[in-house]
Amino acid sequence: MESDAKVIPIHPSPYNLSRQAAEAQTVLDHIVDDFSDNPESMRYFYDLFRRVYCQGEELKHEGLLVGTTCIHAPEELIYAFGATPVRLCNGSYHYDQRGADFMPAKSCSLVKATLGMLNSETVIPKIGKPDMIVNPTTCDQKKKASAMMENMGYSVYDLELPSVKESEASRVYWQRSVRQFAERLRELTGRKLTRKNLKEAMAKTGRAQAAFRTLHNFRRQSPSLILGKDAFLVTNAYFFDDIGRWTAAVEKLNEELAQREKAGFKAVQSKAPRVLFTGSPPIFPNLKLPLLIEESGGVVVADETCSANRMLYDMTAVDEWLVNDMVDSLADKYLKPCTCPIFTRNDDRRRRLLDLVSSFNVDGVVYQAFAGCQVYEMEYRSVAEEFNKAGIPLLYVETDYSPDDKGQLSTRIEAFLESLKNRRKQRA
Amino acid sequence: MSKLNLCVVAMLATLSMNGHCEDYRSGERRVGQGGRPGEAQAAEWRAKRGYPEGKADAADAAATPPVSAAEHRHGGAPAAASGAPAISGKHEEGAHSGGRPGGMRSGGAVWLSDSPPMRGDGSRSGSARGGGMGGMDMGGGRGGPPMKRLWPRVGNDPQKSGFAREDAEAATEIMLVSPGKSEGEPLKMPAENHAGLAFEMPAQGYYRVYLTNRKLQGDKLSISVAKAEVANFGHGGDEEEQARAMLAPRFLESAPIEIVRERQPGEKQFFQLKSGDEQAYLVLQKGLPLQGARVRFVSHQGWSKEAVSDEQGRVVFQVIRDYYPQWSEFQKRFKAACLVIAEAEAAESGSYKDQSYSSVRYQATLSGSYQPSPDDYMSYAWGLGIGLLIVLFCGVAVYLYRRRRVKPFQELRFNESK
Amino acid sequence: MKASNTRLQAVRDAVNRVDLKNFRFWFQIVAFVLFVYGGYFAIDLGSRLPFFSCGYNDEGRAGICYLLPLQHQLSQPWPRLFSLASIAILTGFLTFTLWFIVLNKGWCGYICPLGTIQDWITALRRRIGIRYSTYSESQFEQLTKVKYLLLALMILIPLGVGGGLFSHDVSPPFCLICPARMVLPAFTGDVSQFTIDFSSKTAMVMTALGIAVTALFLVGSFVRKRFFCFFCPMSALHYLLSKPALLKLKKDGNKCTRCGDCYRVCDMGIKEIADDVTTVNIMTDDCTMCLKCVSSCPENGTLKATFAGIPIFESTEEGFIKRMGKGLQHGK
Amino acid sequence: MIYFAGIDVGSTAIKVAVVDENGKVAGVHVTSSGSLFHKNSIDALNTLLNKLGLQRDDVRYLIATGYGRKLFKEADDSISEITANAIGAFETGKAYGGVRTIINIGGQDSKAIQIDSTGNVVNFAMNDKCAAGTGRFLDVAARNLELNLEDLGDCHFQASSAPLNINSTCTVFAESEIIGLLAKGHGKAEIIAGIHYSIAARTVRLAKRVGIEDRVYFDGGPALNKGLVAAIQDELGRELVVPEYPQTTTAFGAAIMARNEFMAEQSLEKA
Repeated sequence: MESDAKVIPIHPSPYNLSRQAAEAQTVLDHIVDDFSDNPESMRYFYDLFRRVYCQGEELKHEGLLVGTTCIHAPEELIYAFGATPVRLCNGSYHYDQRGADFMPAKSCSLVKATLGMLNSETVIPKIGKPDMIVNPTTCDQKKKASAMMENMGYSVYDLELPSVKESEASRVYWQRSVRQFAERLRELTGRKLTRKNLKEAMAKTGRAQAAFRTLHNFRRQSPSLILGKDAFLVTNAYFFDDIGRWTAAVEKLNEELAQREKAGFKAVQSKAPRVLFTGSPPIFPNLKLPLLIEESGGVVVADETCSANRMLYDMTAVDEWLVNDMVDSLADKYLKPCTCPIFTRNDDRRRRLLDLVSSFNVDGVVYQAFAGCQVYEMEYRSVAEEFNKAGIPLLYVETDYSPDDKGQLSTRIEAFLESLKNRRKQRA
Repeated sequence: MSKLNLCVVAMLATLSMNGHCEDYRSGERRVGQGGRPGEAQAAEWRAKRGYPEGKADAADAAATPPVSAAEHRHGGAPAAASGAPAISGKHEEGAHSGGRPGGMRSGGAVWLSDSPPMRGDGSRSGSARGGGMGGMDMGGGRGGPPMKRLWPRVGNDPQKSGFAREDAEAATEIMLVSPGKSEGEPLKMPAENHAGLAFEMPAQGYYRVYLTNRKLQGDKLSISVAKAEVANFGHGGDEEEQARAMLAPRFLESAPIEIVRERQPGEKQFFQLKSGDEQAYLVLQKGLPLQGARVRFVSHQGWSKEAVSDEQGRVVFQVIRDYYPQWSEFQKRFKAACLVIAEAEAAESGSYKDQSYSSVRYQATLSGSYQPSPDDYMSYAWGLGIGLLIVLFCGVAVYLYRRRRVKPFQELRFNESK
Repeated sequence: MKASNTRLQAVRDAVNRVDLKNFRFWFQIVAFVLFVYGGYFAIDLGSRLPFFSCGYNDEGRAGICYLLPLQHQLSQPWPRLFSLASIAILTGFLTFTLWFIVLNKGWCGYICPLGTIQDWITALRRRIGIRYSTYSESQFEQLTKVKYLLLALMILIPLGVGGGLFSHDVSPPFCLICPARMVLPAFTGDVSQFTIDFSSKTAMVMTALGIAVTALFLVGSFVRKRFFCFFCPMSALHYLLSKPALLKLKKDGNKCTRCGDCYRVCDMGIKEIADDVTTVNIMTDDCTMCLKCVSSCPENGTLKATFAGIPIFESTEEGFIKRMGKGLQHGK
Repeated sequence: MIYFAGIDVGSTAIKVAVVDENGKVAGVHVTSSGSLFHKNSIDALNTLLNKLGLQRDDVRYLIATGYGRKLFKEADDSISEITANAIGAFETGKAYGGVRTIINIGGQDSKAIQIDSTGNVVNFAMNDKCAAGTGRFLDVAARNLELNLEDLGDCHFQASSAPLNINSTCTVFAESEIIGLLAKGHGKAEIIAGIHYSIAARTVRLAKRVGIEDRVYFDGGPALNKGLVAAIQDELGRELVVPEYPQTTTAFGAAIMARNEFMAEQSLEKA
């Protein structure tokens, strides 16, 4: 009798057959196949995501690996110390569920997915174990994640970020934080911060930013030359791709867009409503909302999220190219222009949104808030008021990584886009 | 009073403020007449410091015993009018005269001063501008051209010269030469001594007054020319006019003899001679250099130095330092009068007023002023010393402050207030 | 018509791409030579200049800073001051204003020889590799008033002198403590200002004070950018007159991301330039119109310098990237 | 005569509306969705056409809307039910002096829509994922109380005391709460009133999110329930415009849309 019962050993299935790979595969197929006229130079990014997310290819990097959980961690400093930064923020529903095992169900998908990823055996993108994780003390959930990550056996550095960005005191505080971070990196890497190192690092990021800005500016064109889903894919690749390769690929894309511009190419119909995307960041494979917008006939022409614009747009200005001044300049760049809702007052976000609306000829704004991301949820009201006053339509979508609200969302988004079209018709 | 007017001129003219601006401040400062130290004291100083003593005219020096300030003020011994000048020094108003108490053997030369003796010469600072004399009265009420007043005085010592009186025997001729003019126009001798010679200065530039006396003494014709040069420059106004005035010749071709102060290199409108400076003078006769004239430079204190003009008629003096007040009374703008006297004899014969003469005695005077040299009261050593000290102190302070700031944490403490 | 427009645009683009640092460096040198040595070339631009072309630089100056004659005019005896003479003060002031209106505070950032010297001292410090100091916000707020205090004293003391309340040795009060009086003549070999005047107690105190301020100036401008400009009464006077000026610094607050890049490079440490998004004429009393903020603003057209309403230098993304890229490559 | 049709493929019912070229309603038809959306939709359309004596060809343009709009491939175009609802309510509301706010309670969702004076959607809000406060909730409650859905309205007014508080917002939990209340011996009418107020409160909150402007139009199947209408009116403190056929407003809107689009295309072709 008993002999019938047997222990069935685990047969680890290859990654590319996992649910997770399937999730990425579905989204990628959607991005690539369901849209025509994808730019030729986007193939680099499609391939990159296929390799990393679907095949689970390992990512190579130079020097030590420093994971970051937020855009507030100055990557230039990490590069200057010869280490490689990789942003750990994750968009996978699979990891979201893994994270829910040990985190409150109400917490935001992004944090759940990130920690779920860090807690799983198969970390995708396959970066290996970071030598250190920089965790800027931004929102409450990220703050609390710090100790959790430590418990998972990671070496975590809390980069202290002030909650107020207007005051001079917080600026000074943050500059000190950044200097201390550099000091910590020095201890970690055993290298020295020199003018030359830092300049080289800043040049790297500066080139990447310039490339991003060019791409960003191409999106001002109406009708659009490129779809938002591709743009999001590009900026998402910045999380983990080698910065040099990434920049070269974006520069190539820009060249193609320039040609498209010359040829009078249209990526969408002229009447496609132009949408500004803001709020919680779309991170691959959770490009649910941007994709819904674009398959419903809209086009995301600009965004104000920390997975794209906020990460790469603001550039550093330095007056005196001395180490001290450069580090302080970096600190300023990471604090002052940031429009993250974790800051107590955030007029800058409203102003930037309004500026994007006018400069990108935007018809309407889609505001994504991850359920559980209180700061975005709370800030919605003030943003909505401002937009109401300015007469700009705004769609607020509270969602998470799960695909089950797709049906309802598509109705709302379609209705929203229809109303945008109608407005345009009437104005014409 | 005249100083105030000067200011107004400056104000009205409203333009390029130049140089070191004494001109703006000039005039308000007045020093008590007793401010001048006694000569005995001065002599002592002189001896102590080994200052080069002006080689005084022997006769004059011998006749100049040291006097106290008090004596000087009240000294009223009449100066003998036995000298050649037609205008003789008469000390009728003894109390007011600046005349020397001792007898004055050679009655002294006639010269033009910008202050009457009663005020005490040179006790007013900043009276003169440029190489000439300053002090202008407002002409005809506000807004009119500035006015200048000069007093003919007699004596070889600027401080101790009394009013010159008209001499009935002599032929006196007063000429006023306006800037840029080559000829003068007659000026009237004042009826009252106190009134002085007054004239208006509508143009910018150097006004010159020539007071010429001709007198026959036996077969010797005595010609003396007292000259004063008044610089009239406003602040602003026509700059071209100023430049022209600066370059215009400053001698009179018809003058039988005259002394011209040679301009210092780089001299500007508001030039002020300082003690210690070297100053050249030219002795000219009818506009031509006169060689061999005996030229005496008399300082404010009466010290003098004599030299003989070279073939260019040129003679150079170093302005003596003779101002030694108490530190507390020191005035850096103390304006001391000085006097240059040139004398020459010529065996010229001719006739004057139907009387023939066989020789001519020429005498020319030029009055001027000088101020203490900045070297007397300015110290580079102290300036640089203090400057360096502060630089050093502040530099170290900043360094230490920065060092301290580098320390990681500064404790916050509260006051134990009840 | 259209062709000329595109040509104009091309010129504008070229200007906006200009390496302001270099341009300013040479511009300042030319201005310095002109105003410190111009006198040797018989250049005379009058005595109503709105910057420190020091009158004490007897030989070389090509014109005189207005503060000197102003203080002199104010120190005349009261009976004169309150009579016809005041017309002269007014006409002088008018001349000064006319000068000022042309370049606004651009005189400070581009012409003023004392400002240029401070920039040179700063360059020296930078070369040595010593970091600069800044004021904290509270210090800034306290110290920024000093220039108005100096301006008031600069007017009141000469008036007091004219009224016989103070000795003439304190006149002109500001010139006596102005570092330009010592520093600028020294450039023509005239170091006569580096002395203590022992002729009277007041003169002694004032000259010692002047030396002290000059010493502070040298140390201060070594550790802080444009140290003296922060206290400059001329700057205060400028600000009071700046409304009708032709050269203006303008900001489009809607485009501003408040990234603080402009604040970062500001020599004077003016926070408003970054944080104020409502004011259009963004020039503050401390501003020297060096336009570094414009050159380091990455947003198209957010900051711009306009002359009589015509934009002459605008912030552009392209220009920003070019300029910063140059800084990054330098000395690599 | 040419006709235009709109078909609203909802989760519980399929609504068809046909209008003539002047935009006047020719006829409406409502049928249950069942499980065969596609077949039932076609049946519903044919039924109505038969009733009106029309041929399929008489309908020149047909627009589908609603949850199942993508499934109805026969349609010439599809629009979201929000837009369709807004148009329908706007057209219907003209008779009542114009409406600006629309409350729609459907089978599985509830919406609040704000339109401007020309009928454009200015703002809208939908309930989140769960079915609380929707028609489905009423369904469940009626079943628990062993009543017909149609009788709920009348029952509402038979309550002898204040409506009971139904605290649970979730349909499933509310079900057990109702059973609990019944067990405690509370009257059915009070429970029903409680349910109506619970739905009303949620719906009004939704409407407040989009901003309420006069007048408020209420449609969707539950609008047939007079008790619910009264409860919403009470919560809202405003009058409600309830159309004669509240279920077909969206289908009517789609039909109007079909007519407008057809006309626009025609005029384009002419030009």
